[in-house]
Amino acid sequence: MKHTLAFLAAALIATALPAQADDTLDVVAQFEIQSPEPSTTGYIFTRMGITETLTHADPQGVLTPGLATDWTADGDGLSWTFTLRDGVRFHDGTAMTAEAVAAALDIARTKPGPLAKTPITAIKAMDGAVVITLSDPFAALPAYLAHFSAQILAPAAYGAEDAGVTVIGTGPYKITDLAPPLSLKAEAFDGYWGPAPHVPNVRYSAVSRVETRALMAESGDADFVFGLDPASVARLGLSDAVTVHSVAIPRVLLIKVNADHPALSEPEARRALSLAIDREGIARAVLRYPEGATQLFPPSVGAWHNDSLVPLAHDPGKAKELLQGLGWTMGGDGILTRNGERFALTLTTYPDRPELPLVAAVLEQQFRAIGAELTINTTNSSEISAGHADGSLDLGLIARNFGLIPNPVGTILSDYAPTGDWGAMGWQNDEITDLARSVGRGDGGAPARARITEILQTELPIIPIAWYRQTLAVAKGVEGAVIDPWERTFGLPELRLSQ
Amino acid sequence: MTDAVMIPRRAGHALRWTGAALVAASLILAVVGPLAVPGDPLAQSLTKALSGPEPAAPLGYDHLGRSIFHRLAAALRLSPAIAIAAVLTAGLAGLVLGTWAAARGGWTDRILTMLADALLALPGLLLVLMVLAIVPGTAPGFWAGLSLVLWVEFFRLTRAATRAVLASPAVQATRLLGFGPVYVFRTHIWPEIAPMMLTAAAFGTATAIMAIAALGFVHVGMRAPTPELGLMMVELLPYWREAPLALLSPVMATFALLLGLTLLAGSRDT
Amino acid sequence: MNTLVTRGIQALMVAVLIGAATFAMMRALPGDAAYRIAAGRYGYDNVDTAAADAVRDELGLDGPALPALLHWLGDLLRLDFGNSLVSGQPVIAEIGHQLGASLSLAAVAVVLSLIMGPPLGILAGLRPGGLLDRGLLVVSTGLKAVPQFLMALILILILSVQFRLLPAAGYGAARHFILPALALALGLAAVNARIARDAMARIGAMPFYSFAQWKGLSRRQALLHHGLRNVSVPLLTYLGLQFVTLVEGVVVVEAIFGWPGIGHALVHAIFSRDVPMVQGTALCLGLGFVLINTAIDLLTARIDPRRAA
Amino acid sequence: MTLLKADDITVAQGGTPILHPVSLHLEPGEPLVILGETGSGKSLLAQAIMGTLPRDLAARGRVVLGDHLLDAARPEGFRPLWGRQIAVLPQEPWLSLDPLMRAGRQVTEAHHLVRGLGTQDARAQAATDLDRLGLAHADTRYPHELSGGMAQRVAIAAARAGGAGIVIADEPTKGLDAARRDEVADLLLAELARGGGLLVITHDLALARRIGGRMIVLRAGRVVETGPTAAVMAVPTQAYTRDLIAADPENWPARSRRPAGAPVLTATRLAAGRGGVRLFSDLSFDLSAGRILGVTGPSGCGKSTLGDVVLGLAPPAAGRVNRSAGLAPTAFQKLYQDPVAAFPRHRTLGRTLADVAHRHGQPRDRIDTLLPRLGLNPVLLTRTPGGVSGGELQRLALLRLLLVRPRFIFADEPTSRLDPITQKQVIDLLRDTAAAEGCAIMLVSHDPELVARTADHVLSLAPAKTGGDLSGQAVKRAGGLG
Repeated sequence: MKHTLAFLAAALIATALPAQADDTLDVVAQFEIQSPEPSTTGYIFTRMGITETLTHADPQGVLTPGLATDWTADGDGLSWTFTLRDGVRFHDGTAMTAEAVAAALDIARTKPGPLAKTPITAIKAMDGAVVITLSDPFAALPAYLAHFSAQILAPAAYGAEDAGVTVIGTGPYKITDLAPPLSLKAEAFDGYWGPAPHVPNVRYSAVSRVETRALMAESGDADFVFGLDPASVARLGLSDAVTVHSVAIPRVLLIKVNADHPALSEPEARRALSLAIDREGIARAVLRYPEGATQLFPPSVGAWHNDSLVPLAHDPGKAKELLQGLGWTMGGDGILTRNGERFALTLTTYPDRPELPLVAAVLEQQFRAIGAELTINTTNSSEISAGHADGSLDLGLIARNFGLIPNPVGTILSDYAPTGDWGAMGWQNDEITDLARSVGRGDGGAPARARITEILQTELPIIPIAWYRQTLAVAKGVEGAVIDPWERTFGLPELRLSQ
Repeated sequence: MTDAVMIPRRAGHALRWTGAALVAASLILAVVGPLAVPGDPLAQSLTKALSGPEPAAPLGYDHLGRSIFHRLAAALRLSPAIAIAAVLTAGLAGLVLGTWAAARGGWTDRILTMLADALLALPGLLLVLMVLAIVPGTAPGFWAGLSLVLWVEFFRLTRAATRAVLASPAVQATRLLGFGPVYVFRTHIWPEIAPMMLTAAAFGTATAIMAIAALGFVHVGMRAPTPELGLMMVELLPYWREAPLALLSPVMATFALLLGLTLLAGSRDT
Repeated sequence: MNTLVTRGIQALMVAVLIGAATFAMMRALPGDAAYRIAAGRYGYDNVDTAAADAVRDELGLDGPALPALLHWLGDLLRLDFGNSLVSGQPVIAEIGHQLGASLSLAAVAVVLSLIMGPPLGILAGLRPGGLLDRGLLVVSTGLKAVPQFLMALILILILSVQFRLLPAAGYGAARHFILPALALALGLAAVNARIARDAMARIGAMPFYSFAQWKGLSRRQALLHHGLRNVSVPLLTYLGLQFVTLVEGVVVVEAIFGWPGIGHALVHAIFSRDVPMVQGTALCLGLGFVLINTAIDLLTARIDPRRAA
Repeated sequence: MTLLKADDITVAQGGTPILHPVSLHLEPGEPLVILGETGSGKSLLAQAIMGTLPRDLAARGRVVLGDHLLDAARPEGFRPLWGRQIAVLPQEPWLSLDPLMRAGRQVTEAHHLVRGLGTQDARAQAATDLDRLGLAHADTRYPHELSGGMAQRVAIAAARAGGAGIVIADEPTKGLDAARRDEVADLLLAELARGGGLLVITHDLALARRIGGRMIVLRAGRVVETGPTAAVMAVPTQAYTRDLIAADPENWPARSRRPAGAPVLTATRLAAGRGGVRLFSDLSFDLSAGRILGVTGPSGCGKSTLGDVVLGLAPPAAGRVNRSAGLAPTAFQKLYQDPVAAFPRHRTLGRTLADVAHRHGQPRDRIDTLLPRLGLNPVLLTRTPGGVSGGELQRLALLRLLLVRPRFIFADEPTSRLDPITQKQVIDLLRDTAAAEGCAIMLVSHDPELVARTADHVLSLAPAKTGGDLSGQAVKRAGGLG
């Protein structure tokens, strides 16, 4: 009886130590694979190089040819023609025809996502090209088609009610095993139209806990770890087994302000709150970034970054003066009151991004220093848009991604012209709405952009805190890793395994 | 399960006394600590982030420059307070329902037992998670969830012991001598149950503290700024190489408190 | 035969309890379910009121509670668990996939704990109060005081980060089993050892054990022919009860090691208000408990005839 | 030639001797009986000879067994003899069989592992052994499905399977009723007739008389008297032995009839069953103050159920019990077989008695007056039930009843667990109580001798037959054997 137990143990241990396959690249990130449906999980497939869009974007945000070689708009900008690349095959071997592309875009348009907000009226397939007609001119259309929800799948990929059932894309990698929610395996697609990838097999696993991802990078279990928390960036930087990449991206850590709230309706009040924030301290101690945000748009957003703006400063004294000017007087418990109303607000944030609750805790102390009481409500991310819809939100600490569409105008239109779930709230400024629409149509130029950023900097419907940097830890044997600031691709085809 | 058989009395006592000493030590740290070294568990100083111990903060600072000593003291007040509150409610409910089920028998007993068995079949964490989803991250949420989980244990213990006692000749003789149910409870049932209650209570408190910490560790427990053992551990885990003491203090405090409670509960475990 | 009847009732009660609890939970939750599900589907970058409205129409989330509960119980009887609100996949498929991972982890953990725990416990129980017995008491009490997540944390820091022996997380190869299973098994082994030790000490003191030796059997023969079989009964019964602590451990350890198990899915389902998923998973865990305990009841009844009477 | 010779066997606990030097020898064909009350050290003597003393006791002395020379101080040396030279028949054999193994297999196992027979031969040999003991049908039964007597015979077969010559029987009649006692004696004598030696340790005088051979009487760890059993029992030389022999119910004087007082209760056409088995039916009797009704019969015949029915603790299947008018409900009390289980474990006896006195408005000093009457030392009141002897606790239970001035006491096997002398004291006390307090007593016992010499009327119940209708014998006059 006793011997059998010992034998069992030995057998178990023996099977547990096979060598790790070395021709597979292990990619780890926090995004969970919901289902083969492009509108919910498409961003993973584009990042892993399994599916592609008509247009791509280079690191500076300039659109480059993807499945469409070039695109032109006719005179009045109401109809765009995208000429398709020929000789492109889907993973199931079928050729990519204009009809397939039109059908894919039509399906994408009916589902929640950026395309639904564009003034598209019809998409028609011609021979070797696709024509899209608009209800009124929209210069950013090609940028919208670079969004992951506009990825092109084979007709066989869609099941009942156009729900995605299998992922049949055109990308350099073909899925061999899709196991939602946590893992996906793919191998190089020999029939790919572009240059063949160097790494034969890739495996994606979703690890939601940032500590675990950092440990996997450190212990060498993952070759390509995307999205690290500040502390691990510092720790992994020291270890020689891993190289850490960090690049500024068009995502901004900001406070969404409800201007309808009595305490926040005056711009001076919002400016006071902004002055209370020690952006350098937060950036260096909490986020481990070189410097905090001086305005809404980071330099990485190119044209929208306006150097002439007066940078946001940290001056608690001036903040108190501004608030006294608005009639707030210091109460017994160190909190300001005005005609019976205490200066008490709720800051809503979400734990999906690990740094948000940390910054919330810091903001609570820094606002208390100027007499504002903050209670932190860390909950589900949807509470921000729910709070916006029913007006119950006071302050929301969010990480707004301006790179959803390679051209930030899309996000500006949805956030500030005039308000948006993740943008301004209870704040009316007609001038900014007209300017944004003109830039959207393509006729507004640099002066319009400069005026928009100037309004945002003075009116402060949202209070920027820090510009995000995307972090990536790559194992020693992997070369050629480049972070895409627009978070559209992991750049797997360009990677090379040295060992 | 009978009590530890064959553990000589001396060793049994020695273990329980060490257990009591450990629990007392952590409670003293929790209550007297902040009086001896005044400080605010929430006050931050970003410049002092992760720096070593100094007189104002005997255990150094965490990643937001908050004194770990004071956060630990606050955590050692918060978790045990919720745990003890939950154990008291659960104990009371279990005791009353257990005795009632054993005394009444028949349908009352059958229904209560079925309910208890059904609850027993569900993992405690699931129940606590469900209650927490309704009252997210607040102490009453934990208290309600944990009470719902812990009462089953007390109910089963009380019911089994009371049924055995009520069937004994001693109770039959007492009833023949004309004594009422209150006297029967006071002389026969309570002396039999009391020692078990202490053991189950100590064990329940340990389980409750573990549950709160586990939920904190997977980010679904207490909310960010409030100091809580599990949350402190998970926050300080990434800074393991930069400030090992920072991570070690909550780990050691949790281990000491739980070891104390487990020793206090004696080696009886159902 | 009455074990089957009582376990059947328990299973029914578990189903009704889960149905009622999840419905009470879903109806009483703060925040709008449609928003939560939209966040679950589209992620924090793309969730907005339009997405939430689309979800609300698609799933018809409003509507009275009672008919929905009866509807669910009806489906349950037809073993149709419905589809997950977040991923749209049938719940049965989702659970099937996740259950495989969790069960294999739980099985390895149980086997490891049975290899480590009971043999030591029995040896200690043969000489109560001896050196091994006192040592086992200290070690098992110590291990019992370490919550599973802390055990996982310590194992990761030592075995995978410091000495790079084992993967810190991930799923797939057999190497990924060792750390999570060990984190679970140590706690279980500590308790198993105690149970085995107490049972062995109690049986060692029983008249039939000494009579077996007075008949002429050696200590080893007495242990093999009479000791082990008698110890197995309390041990098996306790294993059934341990299923719950095992599941709790799996929920926490999966979250830490990034395992695609049922525990991990359950935590997500609760916080993204995925009602069918929560019900399906909870039911699966509850009925799993009842199933395992029924099997153990039947097994112990075969070993110990007094129980069957 | 002598089978076994033990010289100056002594047993000490932490230095204090609890068994003073005893020497004995066992001759083939001649049984040796060691007689003594609980605590006399008789079991310790046997355990010292077998080498099975608990670890905290130290033994000294030499044991010669065939060509083996053994030192009692080192019990390990005795282990090879177990089963091969010495066969031990333990107390309460139904607890000494592995509950999870069938009876037959436990005998086969001894043949196979100890005697070294092949599995087939061992099974065959076991079958013949059991058949010889009349247990052919019990082969596949589990221990809990065997009666006390059957379990004992399986234990004997298992113990002898190893080929041991000497049989040591430790309290073989404990927990068995009187009817089984003679069967046990015949069983042991039959085993002796097959050769080897027999050593019997008991406090049961009737068993000793039937076994015969030589006898050693022990008291408080010292030998009081030795000699042939018949001679010692007929003409005991020592005072203690005389009391011991006198305590055997067979030697009790017949009871003179008491005048009947007022009727306390009448039972008409009573019938009751348990678990579908009809125990007794249409029993009618009445009980009057000062009289004792004896109820006897084999174990399981429903004696205790009858008492519970009369007390109203259990519902009768048919018939009625009418209590005489004007009697308080607490006038009907019960005395239990195991007094320890009838008292709250954690409270001192003094407090329990005080509660009862307080409850019934009895003056505090009534307890102090009753103590000497029942021969109890007041210091006992400060102890808990666990810290008092069986006899003392039964008398305290009686005291507790007297506090409520009972009119009827149902004594359920009150003395079956006591030693002969203590048993006699308790029975005498019961008789005096009936007379002094003028209350009726229903005495239940499996020992017909005891009931015949104590009760005014004797009611003997036949063994329960499954399903068969069973009419109770008419009430017999005292004096006739039950």
